[in-house]
Amino acid sequence: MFKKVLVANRGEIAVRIIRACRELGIETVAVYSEADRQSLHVRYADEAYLLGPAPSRESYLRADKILDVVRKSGADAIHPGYGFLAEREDFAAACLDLGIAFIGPKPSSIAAMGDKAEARATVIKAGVPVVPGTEAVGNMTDDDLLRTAPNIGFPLLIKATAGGGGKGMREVKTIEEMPLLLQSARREAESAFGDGDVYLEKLVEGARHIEFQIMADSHGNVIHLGERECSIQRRHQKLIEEAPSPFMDDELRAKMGAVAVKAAQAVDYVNAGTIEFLVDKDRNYYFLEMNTRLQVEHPITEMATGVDIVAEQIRVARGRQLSYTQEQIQFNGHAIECRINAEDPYNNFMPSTGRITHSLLPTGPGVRIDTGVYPGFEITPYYDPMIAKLIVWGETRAQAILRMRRALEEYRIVGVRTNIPFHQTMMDSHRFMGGQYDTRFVEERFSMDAERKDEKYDAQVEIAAMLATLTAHRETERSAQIVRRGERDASNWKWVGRWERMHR
Amino acid sequence: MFKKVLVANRGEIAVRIIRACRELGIETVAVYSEADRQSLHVRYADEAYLLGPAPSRESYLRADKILDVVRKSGADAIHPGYGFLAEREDFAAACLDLGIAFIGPKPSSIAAMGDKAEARATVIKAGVPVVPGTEAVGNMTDDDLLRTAPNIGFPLLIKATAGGGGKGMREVKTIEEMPLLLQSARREAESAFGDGDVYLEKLVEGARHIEFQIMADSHGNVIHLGERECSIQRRHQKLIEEAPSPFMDDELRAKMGAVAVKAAQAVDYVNAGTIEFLVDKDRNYYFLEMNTRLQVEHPITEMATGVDIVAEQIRVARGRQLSYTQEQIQFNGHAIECRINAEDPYNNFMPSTGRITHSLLPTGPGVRIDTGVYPGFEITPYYDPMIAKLIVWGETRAQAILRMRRALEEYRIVGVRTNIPFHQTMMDSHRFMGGQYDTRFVEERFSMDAERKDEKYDAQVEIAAMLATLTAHRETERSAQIVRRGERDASNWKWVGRWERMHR
Amino acid sequence: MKYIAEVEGKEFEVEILDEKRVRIGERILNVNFASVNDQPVYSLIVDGKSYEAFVYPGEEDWQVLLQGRQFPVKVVDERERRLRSAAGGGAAQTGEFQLKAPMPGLIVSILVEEEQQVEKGQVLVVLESMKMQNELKAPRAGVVRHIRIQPGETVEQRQVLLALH
Amino acid sequence: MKYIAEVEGKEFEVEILDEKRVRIGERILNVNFASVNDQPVYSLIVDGKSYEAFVYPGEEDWQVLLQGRQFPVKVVDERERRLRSAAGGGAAQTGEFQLKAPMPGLIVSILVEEEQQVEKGQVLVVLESMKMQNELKAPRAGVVRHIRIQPGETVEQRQVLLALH
Repeated sequence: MFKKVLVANRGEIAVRIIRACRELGIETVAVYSEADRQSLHVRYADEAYLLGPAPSRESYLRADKILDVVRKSGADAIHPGYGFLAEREDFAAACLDLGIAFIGPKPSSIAAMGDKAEARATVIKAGVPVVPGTEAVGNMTDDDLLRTAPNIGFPLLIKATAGGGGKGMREVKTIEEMPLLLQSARREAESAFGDGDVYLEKLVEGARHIEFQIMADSHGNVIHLGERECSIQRRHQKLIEEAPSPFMDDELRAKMGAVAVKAAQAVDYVNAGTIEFLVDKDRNYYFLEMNTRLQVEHPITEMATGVDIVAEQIRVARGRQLSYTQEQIQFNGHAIECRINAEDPYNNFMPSTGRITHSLLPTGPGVRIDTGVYPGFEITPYYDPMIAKLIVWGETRAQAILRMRRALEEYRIVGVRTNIPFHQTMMDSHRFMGGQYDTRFVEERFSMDAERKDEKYDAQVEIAAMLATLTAHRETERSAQIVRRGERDASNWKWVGRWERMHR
Repeated sequence: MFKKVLVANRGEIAVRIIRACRELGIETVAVYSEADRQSLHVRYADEAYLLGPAPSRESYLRADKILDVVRKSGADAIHPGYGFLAEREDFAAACLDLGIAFIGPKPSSIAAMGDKAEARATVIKAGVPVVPGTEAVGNMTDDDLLRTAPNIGFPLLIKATAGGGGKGMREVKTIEEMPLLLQSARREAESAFGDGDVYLEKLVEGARHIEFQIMADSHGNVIHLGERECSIQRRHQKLIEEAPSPFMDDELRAKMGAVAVKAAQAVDYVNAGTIEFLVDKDRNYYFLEMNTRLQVEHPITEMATGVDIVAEQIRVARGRQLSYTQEQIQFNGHAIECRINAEDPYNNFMPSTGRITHSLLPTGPGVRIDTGVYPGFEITPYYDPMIAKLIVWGETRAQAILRMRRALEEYRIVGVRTNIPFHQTMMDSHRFMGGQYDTRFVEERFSMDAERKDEKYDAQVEIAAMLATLTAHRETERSAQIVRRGERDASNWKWVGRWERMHR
Repeated sequence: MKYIAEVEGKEFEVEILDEKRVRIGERILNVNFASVNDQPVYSLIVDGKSYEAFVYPGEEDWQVLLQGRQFPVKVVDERERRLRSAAGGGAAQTGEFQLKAPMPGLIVSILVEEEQQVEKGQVLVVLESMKMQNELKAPRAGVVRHIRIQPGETVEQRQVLLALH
Repeated sequence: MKYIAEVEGKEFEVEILDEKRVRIGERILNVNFASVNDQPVYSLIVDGKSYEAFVYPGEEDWQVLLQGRQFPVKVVDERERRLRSAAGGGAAQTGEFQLKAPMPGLIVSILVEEEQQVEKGQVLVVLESMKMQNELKAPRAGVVRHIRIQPGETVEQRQVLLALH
C-alpha cells in the first residue's frame, strides 16, 4: 500500500482524492496556490505546501515545484486529478523517473491518446469506428474532395484545417451543391485564418455524447463500468450527465462497451480512463477521443455501479488486480449529476466571483455532493467556475429527476450567482424528462424562459412583488434606524469587555 | 395518491418526511412552535402554520391545534414522525374520525403494543419469546418468588415494581443468596418509593439490543428489512447504530426476522414498525417491545437495503401493496449511523445550547446526513439534543468504519458543543472495531481518555500547546488594535452610503 | 407605507399595514416575513403558504429568485413615484453609460474604437475570467468614448472599462 | 512575545518570533496560522504538516479540540507568570464559587440545603434541558450558601443558582 499520496490538484477533485486516501489509511499531501490557503483540500490534507501565486501557470502547472514537494514530503505516489497536469505525458514520465507511482496510465498511453491523429489511427487499426473524414489525409484539391465525398456519405461537413469556431464550416447535403460550397468555405477560411485548406467530415446528425468508463490493471484485465450520457453541454462544457443513458439498451451497451475496451487495449492502457463517442440517431457510434484520467463526472458511475473509482485507481496503481471482473459489474438504478457553476444563467452565464457568505446543502437519501467550497470561502477568477457537483441516485430515471428537483430546490449558495436555476429549468423541461436531447439542445432549443408560464406563474409573480416590496421596506427602515442610532457602535466595546474579563 | 400531507413533527425527521413527499410530488404542510419559525421544516414545506409557544405541550403535543391545521389546510394525510404524537392511539383515531389518513398503524395496534403487559401477553400467545419474569403476575410473597426463581433461571434480577434508576434492584446468582437479597431489595424500594413490592426477571448477560424493521401493508403482506444493532447506548439513549449487526448470521437473521413478522401479525400490523429484541451471548433472543412508528435509525436500513422506508410508508397508507416481497429484499454492504447531539462529551454529556455560527458537512461518496439545523439556527433547550444523523455506507463493515472516521474528522459545527469527539473515540476503540460490545459498553467499559496515548499523542500535545498560544497571542493583538482604533466604526456608514446610492 | 411594485409588465399596489398584514390590490393578507441568518434569503409565510427566495438589489430593481425562476421587480414608494412622474420619463435613456468589469479578469480584446457608433447588444470587450471568455455587450445604442483599458490588461471587479454616450 | 503553555502536565516555552516563525523549546518552526471564516476554527501548517482545530476560551484556559481529542491548555505570557509567582499559588482554591446554570432549563430538584457541607463531585442541583436531566456537581468541597432557586423554576443560561464557600 502507498504510505503517502500527493494530490496535484485543487477544488472538489482534490477533496475527493483526499477522502479516498483517508478511507484507505493513506496519508495525503496537498499543494496550493496563494489564493487557496483556506481551501478545503489544504484543510483536509495531512500536509500542505505552497506552490506559488494564484495563476495556474505559476502554481498548479509548475511540475518542477510539485516534484520538489514530492521529495520534501516523501510521498510515494501522485494523483493528478483532472485538468492541470493530468494529461501531460512528460509529467507522468518525470514521476516514474523519480521512482514514485503516477496514479494514472503509462506516459506512452497518454501520448498515444493525446495526439488526435495518432489516436484516430490507433483505434482505427483496432477496428474502432471513427467519424469518417479526410482530416488525417492532409491537403486535398477540390477534385480529390469531390471524388472522396460519396465514400463519406451525405450530409457532410466542410471544415477549415486551420479552423475553429465554425469559421469556414459548411454543411453539404448533396454532391451537386458541393463545388460552390467548397469555394465559399475556402474563401472564408482564407480570410479568417490566412489558410484556405479544408477537409471533409461526416455530419453526425442529432449526435449524443456518450462515453464509457474504463478500468484496467497492469495484469491485462480491462473492464468497462457502463456509459455516461453527457449531451447536455453549453459551449462544449458539460453541464449535466446521467448514467445510464436514456438512449441506451443492453445490446448497444455490450457492443459499445466491448469497443471501448478494445480502444483501451490498443494503447496498452492501465488505470481509469474514458472513451468518448458520438452516437447518431440511428445508433451508429464513432470514437471521439479518450480521456486518460479520472473524469469530472465519475460519481454517477460510482452511484450506478457501487464501484469506488478513485479507490480502484489507487489499487491498480499499486500493481494489484482489479477488484471486479466484467461480470461482477452490476448496474443498479439511475444517477444524475448537475455541475454547479459560479455563473449567472440570467446574464449569459457570466462567471461570478466573490465570497460565499452562507450555504445550505441539500442532504438526505440518495444525494451526494462533491465540493471544495464552504461559507467564508472566496471564489476567485483564477480557476474553473465549477464549485460543486450535485449527484443524486434513484431507483428509476424518473425518481432520480424528482430527487434532483428536490435537491436543487433546497440548495442555497449566497455570495455568488450560480447556475442552479438553469438546472431547475432543465429538470422541468419536457424534452429533458423524455430523454429527447442531443449535444445542440442547450444552445438551440433551450431557454430559461421556455417553461415559465405554467399554473404556478401567476402566484409567483404576486409573491415576487410582495417579497421585493417587503425587502425594500425593511431596508428603508433599517437604514433609517442606523442614521438615528448615530455614530456609536457598542459591539467592539463588548468584545473588549469580554477580553478583559478573560484576562483578569 | 395523497395530495397534501401534514407533517406533525419538527427537526430532522420533519425534513426527512417533507423530502419524501416532495419526491413523490405531494404537497407538504409544516406545523411549528414559536421557537421554530426559522427551522428547516418550515422553510422547506409548501405551507406552515404556527401552533403555539416553544414548550412541546403547548405546541407539538397539541393534537387539537394540529387537527385544526388539517382542516384549514385541506391536508388528506398526516405523518407523525417519531416522538410527540406518533404513538398516541387517540391521535391516530382522531385522524381517522376526521376522514384523513394516519401514516402509521391502526389505533388498535398502537394500543396493543403501547401497554407493556398487554404487548407481552400478545406476543407470548403468538409464540414470540420474552424475557422470562414475574412482572405481569402482580404482587408476590418471598415464598412465591423463591419457588418461581428456578423456573426463570439464574442469574436473575430482583426489581422494584414501583422502581426505576436501579433503586431496589439486586442481581442474584444462586438460590442460596436470594432470601437475604430479597430483604435488602424490599428495604431499599420501600425507602426510595414508599413501596416494597418487587418482581423477578431473568438477567440477560452481555445483552445486545438488536431490532428488526418491519413493513406491512393492508393486504396482509408483512416483510422484514433485516436488523439494526443498537447496543451503543448511554442512559438508554441510542448513540450509534449499524446494519447489519456484527453479531448476526444469515440463519439467526432468518429466524428472528420470521419471529418479528409473527409479532407484527399478532397485532394485525400495517405500515412501518420496529420489533426490539435483547439477544444474549448464546444467541437467545427475547422480545423487548415494538415501536409502532418510523424509527430514528431507519436510514441505515435504507442504505443497506436500498428501500426508501418513508416513501413505502406513504404507499401502504394509501392502501397500496408493498413494492417488495421478502425475497426481493437484498442486503448489500454495511451502514453505520452516529447521532450527533448538542452535548459536551468532555463535561458529562451536558446539553449545549446556542446559535450555530458555522458548519461544514462531510460529503462525498457513501455519506448521508439527515439534519434540521444550519448556520444561523439557534439550538434551544426545549427539544431533543439530537441535531443531525451522520450515516455512512461501505462495502464492508471495516470500510464503513473508516469512512465514518473520515466523515467525523471533516464535520465542523461551531456555536454549540457536540458529541462528535465521542463518536471519533468510539470509532478508534478496538472493542468497537471488533464488534465486541453490549448495551453496557458505553457506561461500563468506555472512556473518552481510554485510547489517547497512541503514536499521535506526543505530536498532538505539542500542536495543542502551539495552537492555544497562537490563539491567545492573536486575541491579545486584536484586542490591543480595537482599543487603539477608538470609538469610531465606519461600517454602518458604508452601509448607509450604499443605500443612498441605490435610491438615487 | 404604500409601494408600487412592477414585475413582468404587471403593477401591484402593495401597502405594508403593520408587522403582520399587507394589502395587495384589494386583498389584505396575513404575512410573516423574516430574513434567514441575516442573508439576502427571505422566508415569507402568506396565509399559511411558505415561500423562500433570494432577493438581491439590482441596478435599479430587485432580483427575486423564487422556486428556480428569477423575477426583476421595480419597487417605488408613492412619493418617489410622484417625483418621477413630475420629472418626466425617458431621461434614463440619455447621458453617459459606464461599462464596468462585472468580475476581475483579463482583457482579451477590445472590439470597438473611440467615437465608434455601436448598436444595442454589440460586443464591446471580451474579458477572460475562470477560464471562460465573456463578451461584454452594449446595453443600448451609442458612441464609444474613453476607452481606459488595453488588451492583456488585468482589471478589478467594477473597474470602468469604457464609456458610451 | 514569549509564552508558557501548560498541557497534560507538560510545559512548553513558545515564542512568537514573527508572522511565520515560532520557537518551541529549542526548535524554530515555520508556521502558517489562520482562522477559518473568523470562527474559532484554526488552520495551522507547521513545516508542511496541516492541522485544524477548534480553540475555545475556557474559564482559565483554552480548550483545543484536535483530531477528535480535547486538550485543555493554560497559556500565560512571561510577565503574567512573574506576577503570579510573586502573588503565590493556591489562592484559587478559596473564596466563593457561584454555581451557574450551564444552559437554560427547568430546576427539577435541589439536593442540598443551605449551610450543608458538601464533597467535591457531590450532586447539588438537577436541571432539565432538551428532555435530559443533568446533574450539576460541586467542583470542590465547601459549604452551600445562598440557594436562589426553587424546584420547578425556569432558569436562564448563566443564572446563579447557589454559592459554595
